[in-house]
Amino acid sequence: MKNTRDTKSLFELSKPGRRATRLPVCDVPEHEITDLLPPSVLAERPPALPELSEPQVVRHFVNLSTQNMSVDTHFYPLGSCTMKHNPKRNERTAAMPEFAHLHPYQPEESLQGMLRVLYEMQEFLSEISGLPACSLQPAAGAHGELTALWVAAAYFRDQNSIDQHRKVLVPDSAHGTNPASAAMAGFQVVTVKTLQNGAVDMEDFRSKLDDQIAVFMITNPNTVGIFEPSMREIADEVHALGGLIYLDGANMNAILGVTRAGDFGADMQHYNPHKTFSGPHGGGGPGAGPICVAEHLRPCLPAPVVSKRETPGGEEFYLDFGGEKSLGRVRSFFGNVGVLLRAWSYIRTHGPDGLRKVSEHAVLNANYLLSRVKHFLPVPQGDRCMHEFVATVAPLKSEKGVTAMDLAKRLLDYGFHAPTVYFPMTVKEAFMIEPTETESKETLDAFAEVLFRITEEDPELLHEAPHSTAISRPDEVAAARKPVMCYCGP
Amino acid sequence: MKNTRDTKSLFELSKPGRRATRLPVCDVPEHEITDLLPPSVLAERPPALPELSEPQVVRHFVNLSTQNMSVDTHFYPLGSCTMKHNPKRNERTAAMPEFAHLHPYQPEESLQGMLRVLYEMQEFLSEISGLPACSLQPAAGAHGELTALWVAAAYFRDQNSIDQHRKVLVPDSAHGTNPASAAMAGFQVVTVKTLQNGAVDMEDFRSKLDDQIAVFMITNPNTVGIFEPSMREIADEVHALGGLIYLDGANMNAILGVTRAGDFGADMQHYNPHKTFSGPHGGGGPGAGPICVAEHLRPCLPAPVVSKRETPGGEEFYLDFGGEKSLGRVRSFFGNVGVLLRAWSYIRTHGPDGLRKVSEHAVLNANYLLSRVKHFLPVPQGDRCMHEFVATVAPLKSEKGVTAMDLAKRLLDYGFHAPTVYFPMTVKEAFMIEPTETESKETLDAFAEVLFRITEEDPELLHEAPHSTAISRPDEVAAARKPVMCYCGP
Amino acid sequence: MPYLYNTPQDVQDMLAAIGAESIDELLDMVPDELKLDRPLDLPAAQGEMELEQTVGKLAAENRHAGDTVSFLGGGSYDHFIPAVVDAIGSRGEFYTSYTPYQAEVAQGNLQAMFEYQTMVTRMTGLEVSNSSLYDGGSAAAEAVLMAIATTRRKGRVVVPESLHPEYRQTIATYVECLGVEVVTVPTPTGVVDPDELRSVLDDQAACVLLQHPNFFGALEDTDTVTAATHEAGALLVAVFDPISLGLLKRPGDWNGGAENNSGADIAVAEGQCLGSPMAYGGPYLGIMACREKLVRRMPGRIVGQTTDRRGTPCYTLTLQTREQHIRREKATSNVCSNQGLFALRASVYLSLLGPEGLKETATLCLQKSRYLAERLADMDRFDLAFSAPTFKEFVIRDHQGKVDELVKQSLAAGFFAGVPLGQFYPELDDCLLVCVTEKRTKAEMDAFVDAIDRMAGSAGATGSLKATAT
Amino acid sequence: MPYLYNTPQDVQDMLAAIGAESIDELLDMVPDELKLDRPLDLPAAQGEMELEQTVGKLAAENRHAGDTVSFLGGGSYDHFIPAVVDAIGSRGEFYTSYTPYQAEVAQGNLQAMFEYQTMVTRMTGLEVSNSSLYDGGSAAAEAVLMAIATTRRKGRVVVPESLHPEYRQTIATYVECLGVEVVTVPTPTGVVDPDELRSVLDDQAACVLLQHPNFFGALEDTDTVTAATHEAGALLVAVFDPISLGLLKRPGDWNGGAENNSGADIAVAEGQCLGSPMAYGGPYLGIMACREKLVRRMPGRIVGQTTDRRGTPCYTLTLQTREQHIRREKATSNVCSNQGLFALRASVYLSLLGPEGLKETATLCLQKSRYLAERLADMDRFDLAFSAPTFKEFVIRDHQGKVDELVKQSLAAGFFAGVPLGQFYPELDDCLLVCVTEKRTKAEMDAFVDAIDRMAGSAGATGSLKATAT
Ligand SMILES: Cc1ncc(COP(=O)(O)O)c(C=O)c1O
Ligand SMILES: Cc1ncc(COP(=O)(O)O)c(C=O)c1O
Repeated sequence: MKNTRDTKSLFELSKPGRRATRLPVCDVPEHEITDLLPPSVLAERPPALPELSEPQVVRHFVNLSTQNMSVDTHFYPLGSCTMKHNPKRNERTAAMPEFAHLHPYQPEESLQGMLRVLYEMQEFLSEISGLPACSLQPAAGAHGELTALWVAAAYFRDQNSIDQHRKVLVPDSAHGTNPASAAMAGFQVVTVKTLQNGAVDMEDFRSKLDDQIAVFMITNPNTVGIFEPSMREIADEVHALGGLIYLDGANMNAILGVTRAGDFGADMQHYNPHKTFSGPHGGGGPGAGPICVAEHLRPCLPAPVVSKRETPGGEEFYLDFGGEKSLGRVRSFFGNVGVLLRAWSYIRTHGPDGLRKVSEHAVLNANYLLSRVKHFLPVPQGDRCMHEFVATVAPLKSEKGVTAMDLAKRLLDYGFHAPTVYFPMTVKEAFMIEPTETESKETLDAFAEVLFRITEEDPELLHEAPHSTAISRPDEVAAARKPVMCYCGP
Repeated sequence: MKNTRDTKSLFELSKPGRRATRLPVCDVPEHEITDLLPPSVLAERPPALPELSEPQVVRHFVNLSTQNMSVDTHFYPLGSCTMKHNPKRNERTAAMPEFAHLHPYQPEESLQGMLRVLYEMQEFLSEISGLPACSLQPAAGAHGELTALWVAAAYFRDQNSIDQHRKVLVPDSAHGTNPASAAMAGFQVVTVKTLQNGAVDMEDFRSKLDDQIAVFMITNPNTVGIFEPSMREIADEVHALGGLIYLDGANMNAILGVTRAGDFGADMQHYNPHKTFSGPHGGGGPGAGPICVAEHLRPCLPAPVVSKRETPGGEEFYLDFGGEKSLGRVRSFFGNVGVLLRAWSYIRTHGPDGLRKVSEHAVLNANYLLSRVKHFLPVPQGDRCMHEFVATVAPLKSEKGVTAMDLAKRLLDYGFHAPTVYFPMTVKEAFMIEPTETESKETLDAFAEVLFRITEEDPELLHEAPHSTAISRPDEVAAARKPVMCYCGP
Repeated sequence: MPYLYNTPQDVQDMLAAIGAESIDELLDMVPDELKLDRPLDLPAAQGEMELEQTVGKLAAENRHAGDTVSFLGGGSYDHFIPAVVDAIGSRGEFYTSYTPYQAEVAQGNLQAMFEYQTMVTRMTGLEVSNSSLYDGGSAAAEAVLMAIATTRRKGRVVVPESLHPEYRQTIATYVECLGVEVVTVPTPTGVVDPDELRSVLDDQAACVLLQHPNFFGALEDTDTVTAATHEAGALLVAVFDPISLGLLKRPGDWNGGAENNSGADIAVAEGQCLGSPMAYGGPYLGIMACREKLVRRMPGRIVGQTTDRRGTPCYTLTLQTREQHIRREKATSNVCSNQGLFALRASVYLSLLGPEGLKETATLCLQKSRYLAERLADMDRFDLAFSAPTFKEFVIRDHQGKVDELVKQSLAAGFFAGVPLGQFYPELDDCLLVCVTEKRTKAEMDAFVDAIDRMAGSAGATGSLKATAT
Repeated sequence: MPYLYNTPQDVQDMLAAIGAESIDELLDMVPDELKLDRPLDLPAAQGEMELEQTVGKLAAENRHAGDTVSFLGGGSYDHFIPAVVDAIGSRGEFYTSYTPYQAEVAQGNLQAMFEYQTMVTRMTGLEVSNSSLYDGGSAAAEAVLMAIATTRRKGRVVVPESLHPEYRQTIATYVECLGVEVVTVPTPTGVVDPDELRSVLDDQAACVLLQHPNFFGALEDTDTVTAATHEAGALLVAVFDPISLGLLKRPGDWNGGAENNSGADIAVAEGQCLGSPMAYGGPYLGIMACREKLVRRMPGRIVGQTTDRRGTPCYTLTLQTREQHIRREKATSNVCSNQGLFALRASVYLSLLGPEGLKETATLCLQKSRYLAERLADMDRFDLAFSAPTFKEFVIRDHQGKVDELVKQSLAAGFFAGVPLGQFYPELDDCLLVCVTEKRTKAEMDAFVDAIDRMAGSAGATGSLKATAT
């Protein structure tokens, strides 16, 4: 049922004179444009956008959409990305005009419902993390990391020790955003080794820890899906040297209501509400990256945060622009409110027991799948995991030349999205599987069976997989060597 | 990217104990149910509905949806069905809570916006048809036919001539709903022959016309897409005998603002707003079937209609339940208001010029496609048409054994929905093509080229077409012989 | 025009290919003397933004169940609609497709319909369901036609007054031209008196319609009525509330059901309550199920399971020889377009609720409506009009006889009080039909009672006795 | 829990397969002493229906551009959003997919991004666009980092006061830890004085940011500023309003553009105006385009066209070696999740508008805002604060200095009057930034003027002169 005609590029579909939009005639007395604006700023003609009719636009994009796999359509065990169900009720809430059509500069009295939601969200996130101060401003996980590192910088600056605390320690299994954020925040990045099972190599850690430590960025559960066994020691030793612990909260889906960053020694963390709290990924965003920090870091948070004051009539919410120590602003306007609203709706849907159940079942599903997969793909970290695990395709590669990429591509033929591959870099031919709690045992069984079948298939078949998709194995080398980044026709 | 696991039947996907819905605890003092209801009426257990989780329901239905062709995704030249673009702005309007959440028994003062839209809709339809009285009540085209015939019956009853006017004349090329409606309304159905070009065979017509005539049901433009050449004569001769002319308005897309039922002699007509006025078809409905009638038939219309009265403060809309002569009610509540709202939005979007343009381009597109198709598939009606035309596959069938069904099925492989086949029954191996105005020349060219290519393909290939779809040629005989009409498992 | 593609250049090229000078020339197939010689007299076109502003103004003239606490029922209900229903119902592949004539490219719709049919059979306890009719009222009328055709009894059909008045009116319209009489059985107690019913049943009665819970919200004596109907050789047409089946016996199980050679023969319902908006009365969903032996008399489309040429299981429209496009004037009905999208919505809704969700919903309706009934009946001003047990609706009698005022004042206070019954039953012009769904909260009901309390004259009059009693 | 699948039986079976006694045992990977020994202190769970009621109450505490006539701008705009944008943006296949790492099953997203990139290059007149950044403010900051890396000038970046204050604050945050100074050029006339600018440019200035139309709605002398910037060897970062490009020269064409070896080097914008709701400030869309030679310094994902192993043209992420997941601390930026869905919405929006629609939208903004500017300036109470020509926003000065009261009283009368500038510019605390988009009607503007007229004290005071002049 493929329709390749309407998925031609918009520019090929364009025809001069087609229109989809009709604007009203101007209802105010009109001036000549050249009377209003100097000729030097005026364009000769508007930009060469495509010229289309409404049905054409609809058919084009609807057909494009069906060329994607998505959580709504397929099992999507993309490790580290927590591709869980995106509840439709959250979409309905976010689309309400009373939220969707609020201007960021409306008077606060006209925004009390919105501000209340955001205030509650700050409280929820603080409670879940055990870190009492919260900023909702960051626009994504990486932005949250960066913001937290700026908080750290502001803190050390305030302590007059910024020149001493220059190093950010990052495990080699960490997500690429961690070192990138640290570098952007002006710190020196020091990589710490991890062991086979994903745990921090304490020897290497101690060899790199000194009084220049600013922040240790830890992912816990880490990217192979185990809970860091030396968490407490790491925190204590970093704290002893005046450093801070930052938790990359991308894996919060494993520990909601089970343990809290603040309780295991972290001073700061970000959340990925578009993972843990079911925000849709949008084909690459938007997300949000709210952070929570310990009390002593509160003054350094970016401004504004939402505060509450008692009034004769009850209570009133307002934007609090913080004091001297605030690091300032990390973006325009308040934050990715639409994403936060969905997360708020998710947390309200679950309540305390429900959130814990989410993590319990995320962990149960991952362990169950691990128990099936380990029989044909080794899982170096061992028999247990939290919300995800990392298998290795390395033996298969040396035996039959089949790579993690081959398996990933072949899975697509069977109607499964691929796991994350080649991450973390510490596991060879890494195959990182995160089933999430919103999948059934039946699906996990089917996935394990297909994956096993694939490992038995002819390597030649796998090298050329996928076979059932419209395209297969784009030439990325050519794409990067001579990049074509926009449509070059008329 | 097919996902066949989640499109298993809901009953196979069900598992005892799964829940997608959580209802609130009861906030009023509860009674024992057996204290409230006699045990004799109580079921032992609720019906055996499937037990599913929310993500499962979403994935099931989203995947099912992608197994349909639709206007949003494909060219859909299904003759007689006017598969034009369904504007998204109409959907937005109909979904507004101020319309979607109105109860039919609300006090009229709380419904003035709604009633105003419906009043305007009555006026619009009357103006477009040239027939001054309108009922919005019927639920679909066929229901409109039936209602109009009841109007006729009520009229003849009022004239005390119901026992005389027993016959309804229907051309053999008419849609099946016409004779079926006439029979349901208690009339005797008399079939009138049509000529090769689709026009009424005037000789046959005259041979069947007598003073028992109640109604002549005419489709104009007719189902082969030509404007009835003897329209005026037919109307005059029927009127002369005291009969009424009914226009099946399914083909209004050809004549908006060009000619009007009331002006060419019809006394009654229905509309298919889900065709002409862009209401989506919903996979088989809902539609609506509003009717317009001449002034002398107004008192017979079903009740209620919307009327307007002047008030000191302006004007006020109210439901008018008609008088003695009204035929009564043809359904519960007011009508398929959601469909009418979309049609209202469509008419307001177009205005008088726009509606005429719709018909102009519908006719242009059909004639253009006719000019291309006639070179390889004969079009018995000749070189010109209104909004659609009917080709015949008969020569191809006698030459190569290729049927209209074969061509239809093969088109699916090329990403086109099939035209209507085997209707009207007056054309052998009929292939009825209605492109509508919301398609491009490029699409029409591609369709004509593919259709031509198919006529040249190996007949064997065609007999087994389609080849690219998940299923091909369901066994309808087996389905009817031993019908399986529901899932039989647990 | 936003939906047209043809550019001026296209038009020229196309006309050239056709061999016509102009579009007007193409329209010359319409005789000149029949052409409209002026533009249509309609308001000028509005672009999307303008139209949205126009619509916004009209919308603002309406009050609705989202901004007014609603106790309105009577066949259209303010049940909760989960967001998933809207998400699925707004998939273009569902709502912009046609009736599944080409099964290969309509398996999505066909399977969804098949699943719908299955759920309807499971809810009704009958063997066959079609894939929808227009609405509850016309479904009831079609059931009557089916019964007449099946029994070949053209004398009369029997409808109790406790059947929805608009359904009765619709049935009257459908049978009038066929010369069939509609006999109305009075229900002064709010439910059918089986003896009264028996007195009008004879061998010319094609069927009895029984709504349960009935229009007054009350529960009928389904077993006795079913038995009496079958004794007379007539068919029993059940009119049910799908939500009530979370608690109540299925129509197919009435009077012992199939095992007892009894139960409803045909069951029809208004399916709006299953995930569709009230939308001022339509489009809704006509549900119809029947015994297997009646299937060839059934109106409407039916989806069947079969296999394709490669043996793959699949779905297709079946038993089409019942239908108008094959059988023309001999068809079981003229219905063509049905309510596919709303059957889909009902499927999604029921999939989300499941058996337990349906039961909980029904239970909440029952408990909450009972609460409000008790609170209102406690007031001096009101009494319950009938004593039969009720499900989610009940009738109160206003001793002051000021139902219209009550409705008006309630509206001013933010409530849709209910449906005044005088419009349908002159003898009940002091009565109001009040409905409470699972959406209503105790706080809303208490506020409603308080609001009535504050209305001028709500106290006093007939009430002194009760006032002392409480 | 509505989103979980595992039944009690499932749990048992799965634990058996794992070889664990209980789920708690699985959680024992977390050391006991770190476990939370109490339930989280959060409000109890709410089912969908209850939650919708809760949300409804919160929603009712907000006023919004749908119920209040809005003249708010300053970087977030109430432009019209066609229904098609919502229809496409709510397709599950778009919004529930991840970043297109598996190109074979993400061609829909990849192609949409490629088309987006193409439209951005065509709008800006620059050769390369990425596939989005977070928002306008952080995009501006990322452009600054790019400029610093490209020019290797770590001394300073130059921002005029007419650049959005929140963008300036964001830039300050981004560069603070890098030891780069932010030099702010005052703009007392509402636009940049090129001489003033030249006075701060030297060989340590990495870039100049120029917003046009600027934060005050005024048009800058783009050619001169661009020339001055390039003379100093710095990069020119344009901050543009995408809607304005229906009329205004593209940033890449400033000062003669590429042919003159000039024009903006990098252009960034807030893309919210292109079909995304204001949503109290986010999520929005950071647009960024640059000259081809800068592409390897560009942050964010880029989609490229290539062919697959069978030679079929297709799309894939490209130049990934700039990115954090490959280059880690050496990456051009840390950005990972971007704003894909909003880039998609922008594409749909621009596809619907086309060149003429964009031009008409821009023209309506221009004409209507000029109308309101004139009407307000005609009042005794106000004058225009600046004389430079404006596009869709303008600044009025309240001679009474009662801006906060004006805003408050306007709200009571049903208007969002504008953005008080005192919060950003203490010296402009008697000024209000007023925005008029194509959505505003003459009737609304006249009503606004009337409402102000009726406010206590709007007449009199400074106004007598003007009053006689009219
Ligand atoms: C472990 C980890 N940290 C950080 C991030 C960055 O989050 P975002 O994409 O929201 O910037 C991710 C996202 O993939 C991640 O998996
Ligand atoms: C010519 C004609 N008449 C009547 C109808 C019946 O309309 P509906 O399906 O709305 O009942 C149709 C629909 O297919 C038709 O094509």
